[in-house]
Amino acid sequence: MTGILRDLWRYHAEFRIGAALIAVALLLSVLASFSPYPPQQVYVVPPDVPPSLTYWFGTTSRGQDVFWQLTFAMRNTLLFGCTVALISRLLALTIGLFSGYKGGWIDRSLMAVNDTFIVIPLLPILVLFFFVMRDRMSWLLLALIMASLGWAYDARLIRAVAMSLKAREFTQSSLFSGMSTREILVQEHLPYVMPIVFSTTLNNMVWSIGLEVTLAVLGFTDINTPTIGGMIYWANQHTAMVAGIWWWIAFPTIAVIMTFIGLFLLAVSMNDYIDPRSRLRSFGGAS
Amino acid sequence: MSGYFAYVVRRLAQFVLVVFIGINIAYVITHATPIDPVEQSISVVTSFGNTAPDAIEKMRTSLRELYGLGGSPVEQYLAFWKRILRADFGPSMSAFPTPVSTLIGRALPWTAGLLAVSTIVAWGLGSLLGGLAGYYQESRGLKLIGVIAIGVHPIPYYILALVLLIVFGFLWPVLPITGGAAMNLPQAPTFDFIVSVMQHAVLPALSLILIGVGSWFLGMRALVSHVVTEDYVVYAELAGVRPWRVLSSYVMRNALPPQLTGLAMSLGGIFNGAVITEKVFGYPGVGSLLVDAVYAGDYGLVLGVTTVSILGVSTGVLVIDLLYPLLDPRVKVT
Amino acid sequence: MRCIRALLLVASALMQSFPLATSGHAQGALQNIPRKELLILENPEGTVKNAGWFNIWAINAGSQSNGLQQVALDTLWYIDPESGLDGVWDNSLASDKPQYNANFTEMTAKLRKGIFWSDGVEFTADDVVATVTTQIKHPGMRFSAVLASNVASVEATDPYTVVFKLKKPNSRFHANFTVRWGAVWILPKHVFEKVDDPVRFDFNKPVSLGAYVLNSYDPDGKWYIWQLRDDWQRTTLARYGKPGPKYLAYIDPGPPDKRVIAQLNHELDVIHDIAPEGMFALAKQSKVTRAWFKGFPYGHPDPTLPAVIFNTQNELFRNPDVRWALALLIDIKAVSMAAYRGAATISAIGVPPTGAHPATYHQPMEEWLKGFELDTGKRKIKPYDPTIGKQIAEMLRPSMGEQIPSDPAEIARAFGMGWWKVDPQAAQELLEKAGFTKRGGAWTTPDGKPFTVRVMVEGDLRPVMTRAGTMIVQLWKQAGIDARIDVAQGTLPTRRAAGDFDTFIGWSVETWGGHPDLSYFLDSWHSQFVAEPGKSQPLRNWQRWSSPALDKIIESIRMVGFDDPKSTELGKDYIKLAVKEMPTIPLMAYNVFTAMDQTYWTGYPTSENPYTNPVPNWGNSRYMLVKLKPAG
Amino acid sequence: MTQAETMPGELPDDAQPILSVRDLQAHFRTDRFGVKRDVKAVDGVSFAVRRGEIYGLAGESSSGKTTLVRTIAGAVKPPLDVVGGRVDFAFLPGYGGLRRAPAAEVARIRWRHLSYIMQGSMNVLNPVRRLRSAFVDFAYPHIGESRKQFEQDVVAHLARLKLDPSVLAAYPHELSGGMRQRATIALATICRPDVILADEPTTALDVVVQKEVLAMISGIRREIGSSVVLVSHDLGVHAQVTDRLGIMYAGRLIEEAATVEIFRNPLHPYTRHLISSLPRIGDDVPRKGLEGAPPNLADPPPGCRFHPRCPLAMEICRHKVPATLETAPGHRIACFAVNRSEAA
Amino acid sequence: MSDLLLDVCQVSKTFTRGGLLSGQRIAAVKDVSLQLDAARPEIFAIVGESGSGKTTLSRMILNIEIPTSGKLLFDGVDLATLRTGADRLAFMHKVQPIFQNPFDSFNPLKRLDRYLFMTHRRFIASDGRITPEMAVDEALHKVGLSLKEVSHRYPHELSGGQLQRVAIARALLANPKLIVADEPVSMIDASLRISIVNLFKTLRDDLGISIIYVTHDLATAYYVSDRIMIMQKGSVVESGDARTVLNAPQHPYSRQLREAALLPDVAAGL
Repeated sequence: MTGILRDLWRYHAEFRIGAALIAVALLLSVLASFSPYPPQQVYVVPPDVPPSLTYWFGTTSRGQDVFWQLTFAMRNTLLFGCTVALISRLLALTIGLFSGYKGGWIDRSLMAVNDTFIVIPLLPILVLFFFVMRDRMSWLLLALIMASLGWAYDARLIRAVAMSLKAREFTQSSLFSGMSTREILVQEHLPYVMPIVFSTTLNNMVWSIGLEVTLAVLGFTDINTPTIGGMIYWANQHTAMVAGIWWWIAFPTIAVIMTFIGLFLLAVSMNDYIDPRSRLRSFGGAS
Repeated sequence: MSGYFAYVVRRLAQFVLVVFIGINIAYVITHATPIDPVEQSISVVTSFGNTAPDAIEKMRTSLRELYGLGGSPVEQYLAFWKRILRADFGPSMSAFPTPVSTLIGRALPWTAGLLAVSTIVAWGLGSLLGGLAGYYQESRGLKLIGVIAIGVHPIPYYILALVLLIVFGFLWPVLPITGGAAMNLPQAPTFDFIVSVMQHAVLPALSLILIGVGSWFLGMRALVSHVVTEDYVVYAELAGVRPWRVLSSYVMRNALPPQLTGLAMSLGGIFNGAVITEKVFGYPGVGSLLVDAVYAGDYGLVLGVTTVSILGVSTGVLVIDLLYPLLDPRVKVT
Repeated sequence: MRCIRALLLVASALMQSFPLATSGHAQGALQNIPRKELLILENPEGTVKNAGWFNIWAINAGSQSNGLQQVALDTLWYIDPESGLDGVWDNSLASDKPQYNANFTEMTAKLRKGIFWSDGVEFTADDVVATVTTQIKHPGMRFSAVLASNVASVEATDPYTVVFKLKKPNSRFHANFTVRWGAVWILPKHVFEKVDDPVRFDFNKPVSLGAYVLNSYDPDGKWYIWQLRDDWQRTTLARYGKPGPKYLAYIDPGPPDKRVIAQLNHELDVIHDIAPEGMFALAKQSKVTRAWFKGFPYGHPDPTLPAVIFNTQNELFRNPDVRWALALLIDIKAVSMAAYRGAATISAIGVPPTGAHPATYHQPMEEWLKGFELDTGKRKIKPYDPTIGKQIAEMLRPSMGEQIPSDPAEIARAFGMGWWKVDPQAAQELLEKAGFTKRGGAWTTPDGKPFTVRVMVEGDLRPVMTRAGTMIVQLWKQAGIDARIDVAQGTLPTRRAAGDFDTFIGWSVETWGGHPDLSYFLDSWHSQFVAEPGKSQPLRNWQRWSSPALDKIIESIRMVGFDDPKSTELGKDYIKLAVKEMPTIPLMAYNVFTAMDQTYWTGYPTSENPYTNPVPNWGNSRYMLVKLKPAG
Repeated sequence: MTQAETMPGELPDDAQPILSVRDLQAHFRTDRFGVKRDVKAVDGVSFAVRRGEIYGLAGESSSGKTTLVRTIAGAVKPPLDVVGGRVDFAFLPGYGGLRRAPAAEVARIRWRHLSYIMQGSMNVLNPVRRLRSAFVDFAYPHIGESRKQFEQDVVAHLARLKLDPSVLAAYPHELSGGMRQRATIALATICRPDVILADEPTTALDVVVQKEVLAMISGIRREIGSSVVLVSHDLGVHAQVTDRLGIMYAGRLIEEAATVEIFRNPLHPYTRHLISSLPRIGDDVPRKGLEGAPPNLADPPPGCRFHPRCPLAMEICRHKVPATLETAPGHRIACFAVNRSEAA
Repeated sequence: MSDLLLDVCQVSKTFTRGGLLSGQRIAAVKDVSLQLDAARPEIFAIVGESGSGKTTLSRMILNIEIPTSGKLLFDGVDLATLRTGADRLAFMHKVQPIFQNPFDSFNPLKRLDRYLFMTHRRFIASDGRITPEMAVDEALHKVGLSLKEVSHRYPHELSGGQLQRVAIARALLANPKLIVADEPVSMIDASLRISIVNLFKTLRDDLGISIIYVTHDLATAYYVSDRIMIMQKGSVVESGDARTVLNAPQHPYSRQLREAALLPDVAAGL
């Protein structure tokens, strides 16, 4: 693994830039643990101070240091995005691979569930959930709900690949080597769907973080846990945009964009490495 | 053809099943909300004047009766389905006695119009640029467009919309920033009204397109970069088929079906509304109707909007599934 | 530099060629309506779901703030939250004050002559009678319950006299026909008598009794335009002269940022309310924007009193010592800063510091407050600090400078007078007295559980209170209480009624503002209305507080007349009781940042000329219209 | 290359060859994460094709025959790179290959003079368009007449190849493998090109169909007079239709002669083995397989690339590359064991 | 009857295309029977063109497809009665497949030896006397390879012939009684093809394994098989002793096939 990373770092400019951007994002998140201010406390610094040497990213109208708020926000938002992505990827993988490999009535019933999840409109469901859960609606719960709503389409993509893999001869070889279904799915088929998993992870994170921001702006999230959406919520509450407190909005936005460009570049370069097509092509040579 | 007919029948059955399950999920969740429509109504009414406490209990009883909240949960559920099957969503509680369908019918054309246009434009633009970027992988200009598309894509939509609004509504005030059309214009198919609607749609549509283009761009680029390695593309290039022809009829045409599936689903999704767009640009539509309805505990309206949107997406998926054999002649209906 | 010039050139070229900009009226302007004859006001309800519904007598079906009740409907009396055009009391459709019999079981209202509906039918006592009887007949109508529980019979003894016979003595029955915000609006008998089911009748297009009629409206609920009646002189408003604006537009201007932009673009004359920062931004960027106060703190103090409202049926908050301890942990200066950036008008007592109240209650009670003693169990303390209003002013002076008044009376009017000193020591003693213990910096309740207090706020819908709640949580946390914010956006009305909260930030005190009578809210605080735990509590006693002493005060008030000075004295008794018992912790007035653009219109109500409340969705806002003059 | 090597296409009875390939070298070059690979897929191949003949190229997988024909066809895209040598067509003199010719020239000769039948008839046709459009896209620009006339030409051409015109309205997947391959051949011959490069045109076809397709190729040569370069790993195919046959091994041409000569008198040990190991119906003689595996072309053995598997290998074979020499008229071989004189 | 290794009893397989109401039914295999004797190992060739049903038949023998009608008995056990995973494992222990495309018989992303060790672990109870390495090496030696050549190698590092040998070695590790080989040499280079075919003979003669050899190539079928069965469109048109059938085909279709086969001798006749 380290060898792969080293190779990527050495020979892939995209990987270098992506890794650097993600490193910044991660660094910000890690710095949250060193914040001199608890994340939820207000009026700990003078409000509305523009970026300066004392307050690098300025301060908010709530008397919070934008930099330190951003560290918490990045940590929580990344954690949120990753949790959603991880859980929904696991669901999509399990259901997609299993459904595609097994076929028959298992496939049909799983896909009926899948189709239902595809057509259920998200926003009303999430908003209603917010009301059902009330103040127990933590970001973790939100992440779980979004994960359980965000796997369906990708599971279909994975299923399609799994169906074609099922027809490959090596699947039969594995079967006749005595492998169990689980072993075949995990050890034989998984590597082939990893590119899909990779590229959909990115989309899924853009989606989940975007939705979190949307919900936050509408006030349907736990506003006490600082997230990127939460920062924008509070900035919005204080009409930061027209009040000229641009730094309250600009830095979180830049952080989000930076993170996603970073993730995108990483995904592209990793995909190049992980994609069986390009891997096999490089093995190939003359035909 | 009879095989296709059977496929249609099977697909329709699946459609009905999916819609049925979807509406039931929505029903259960809607009815699980702790918001009491009667209490919300009373709160609205009484906050505008001095109402004696003893009168409120009376009001509660009569409202409960008026809103049809009596009966056991099973009876309510059955009544709900009876109504739905007659395509009747009942009266809205927060706008009693106006029927839910009237409220939705009023908001839907705005949302659907704006979203349909911006979705199609974003799709077309994203697919075209993505296709070019996938085909001319070395082009610097297209690479730059790619970076921009990827960079704009994750900007929180609210921020992007607000920035557009400040730029075109304040710093350089050339575009209207609120509403679906100018005030005081009757909603009639007059020239003035149509021009005004278009003017008012520019900023919301622009914001939606800017945000939307990125994912179509990425999707199409990925698809095309796979298609260009296919033998038929290589062969056509080798045979000296004109480049634009290769790009359009060979590369793009083959990458199109999955993109069209996405488009169909997005178009089905336009009935979801765009809450933030509606909020920021004051654009009329279903999204804010829905949020208001949730606040008011107006189950009837929430379920109405949700049902329309479930139907929208399922229909989008259904239509594309039924059309897929035409888009991709290889697809066998099995 | 050349680069910038080139950019500008390109930009201007674009501007020329931009087809959408050429029509010139891209923004705001209305067709056929000259801007200088039009006043544009914010409808704070936002988008009206059911725009074509004008039957305000049906529950909740249409808009409440679209101009209908503000300029097109009328009722018997108005009480102004400020000083009024001609005193606080205004006889509108009535020609005189209400007359009660000795035991308050009958009320007679004399009506004005020569008032006409906009369709030319004369307004008579029959309309008033129809208003009452129609609603009593249909329980689904808005004022049905109120009228049904009070009115035994109503009759028009002559076309201009209505006599109400009441089911039980009620010295405040006229309040139902008296507008502060709203009241029982008079419906047109000649329209409603032709309607089969008044609950399902949309009253579109509305027949108007006020000075304006509906010109047009947006079926999508974004705007309503009203037009001055040609026969405006046949309406009650004519007594004060011709209203200035020929047209009124009530619009949905969108989120706060956009309201600011719209006013800076002079497309929104009156902003209903905006976040303090938005107000500051407007004040900074626009020379023509005016608020209630010329400078800081700008906002108009509403006659409502945001407070920390305890659920006194909750075991933890049953004990006044606990409530007092929590009050003594609040630093009102920090709360004022957090909620309003200092632009709050604080109040230590259970009456909002606005309208007539400072003179009636706050100033006279100052001495009593200074002398008020609290027994912490170990010692007696005097918790009141009369200088806190001044301290807030001084705290703001370095950054705000000139804007902060220096005259003590001005300061008291703008920032309030005194409040409770922060006294963690006394709070600790009080909590210990109540059986709480502090272990390792964290408080535990008498039965050994962590002392958890959830503070319910309404989130986005009341941002200022959400901020106040956040600050209070922070202050309590610092004192070792496990305080948590509980955002109940949307669910607050339901939970408030059900008593499903520990504490919340909101108001259970709401007054006439211009009139010292407290029965507006106080009558509903009688223990007869307190619901059992778990049952719905009718407004306004959200704290579900019952006290025999209070019941006695309320019963006494019921037996004295509305304008009787005894009622004020009884009000003071209530205040003293509330200070001792602390059922809610009063914080400040609900300051509304109404921003008024003077580009097209001048003569708005302000603190210098407080003839009415500027908040544009109040029924009283119609008095503003006769004072408005075209600018320049 | 030694100077003693005979250049192809200088046979006395032959006019100017339509296609001559000289010392062509085409490598796959990849650089992935710093791992450089240089696969010498075609390593110094020379041969010539006369007008109207069917020239066969035989060899196993990875012997470079497909790369060779792709290079001739000008389908050179990274990672494939032409390292040296030239390809000359009679109708495109002076450039030494499509790669070096100006785009306009290439566009002129493609399909008009040179057409190519790519390997894998399953995938060479656009799956979402009807065959008619393939004819229009590929050939119409070269023919320059009215669409109606063109349509008639196509129908006539199909008729000549015994294909029903209804295939024009079909999608590729609607045709059987044999039909699809015939349609592809029709597509490649519609402009009556001088040279047709056909890469494994019968692979994956059933034996009966295969025979028909081969007959069709012979027929085209007869009727149109095109030269055909036919690549196949199946010696049976070559036996059936080719006039001359070149045998490739590990990127090199090791033997070339008239097809009949190769089958009657194979000289190179590899060719000899190939011919002798073919099972025949009615022949029960046990056959022996060849030991070892084809070399890895990224790191080929020095000297003669066949030497690790060669029963006749000598010391010289291990370090010296044998030249391709004409041992008998029209019979060229690269082997020290055969060309004893060279080894000496 | 119990001494039959394999008893294919009038099996048919129909695939349905289309749907509920009017599916198009395609009969891939029609009423085919064949028997292999347990006592006398043999190579049994099934010959036919694409679409003849030979692959479907072989898949049914491997229990990958379930016949629409008819019965398959292996060692007296009806394949339809295999329900549990253990049953299936026991079946695979006796019947093993070889596939057409050696480059796809093993996951291109995985090392080859894992399949060998996996097969050994799953089918052969380790008796401790020989290590898995020894067992795998032994199996590889039977096909002319050694563990040294295979261990830690990826499929792309070996030639098609070598891969097919590894595939055979893998099958041998289960100690099967029957190997079903579907077009095992059609994608193998001519120079290597004959040695694979020769290997089948060795397996039959030395290890007593029966082999079902599915092919379209009459020449190798003639060369290697004992009995032959020619299929066309799902039905058997001719079967019997390989030499008899191929030297003098009776059925017109068999004759057509025989004539279409491209034999190098034809060239000599040009």
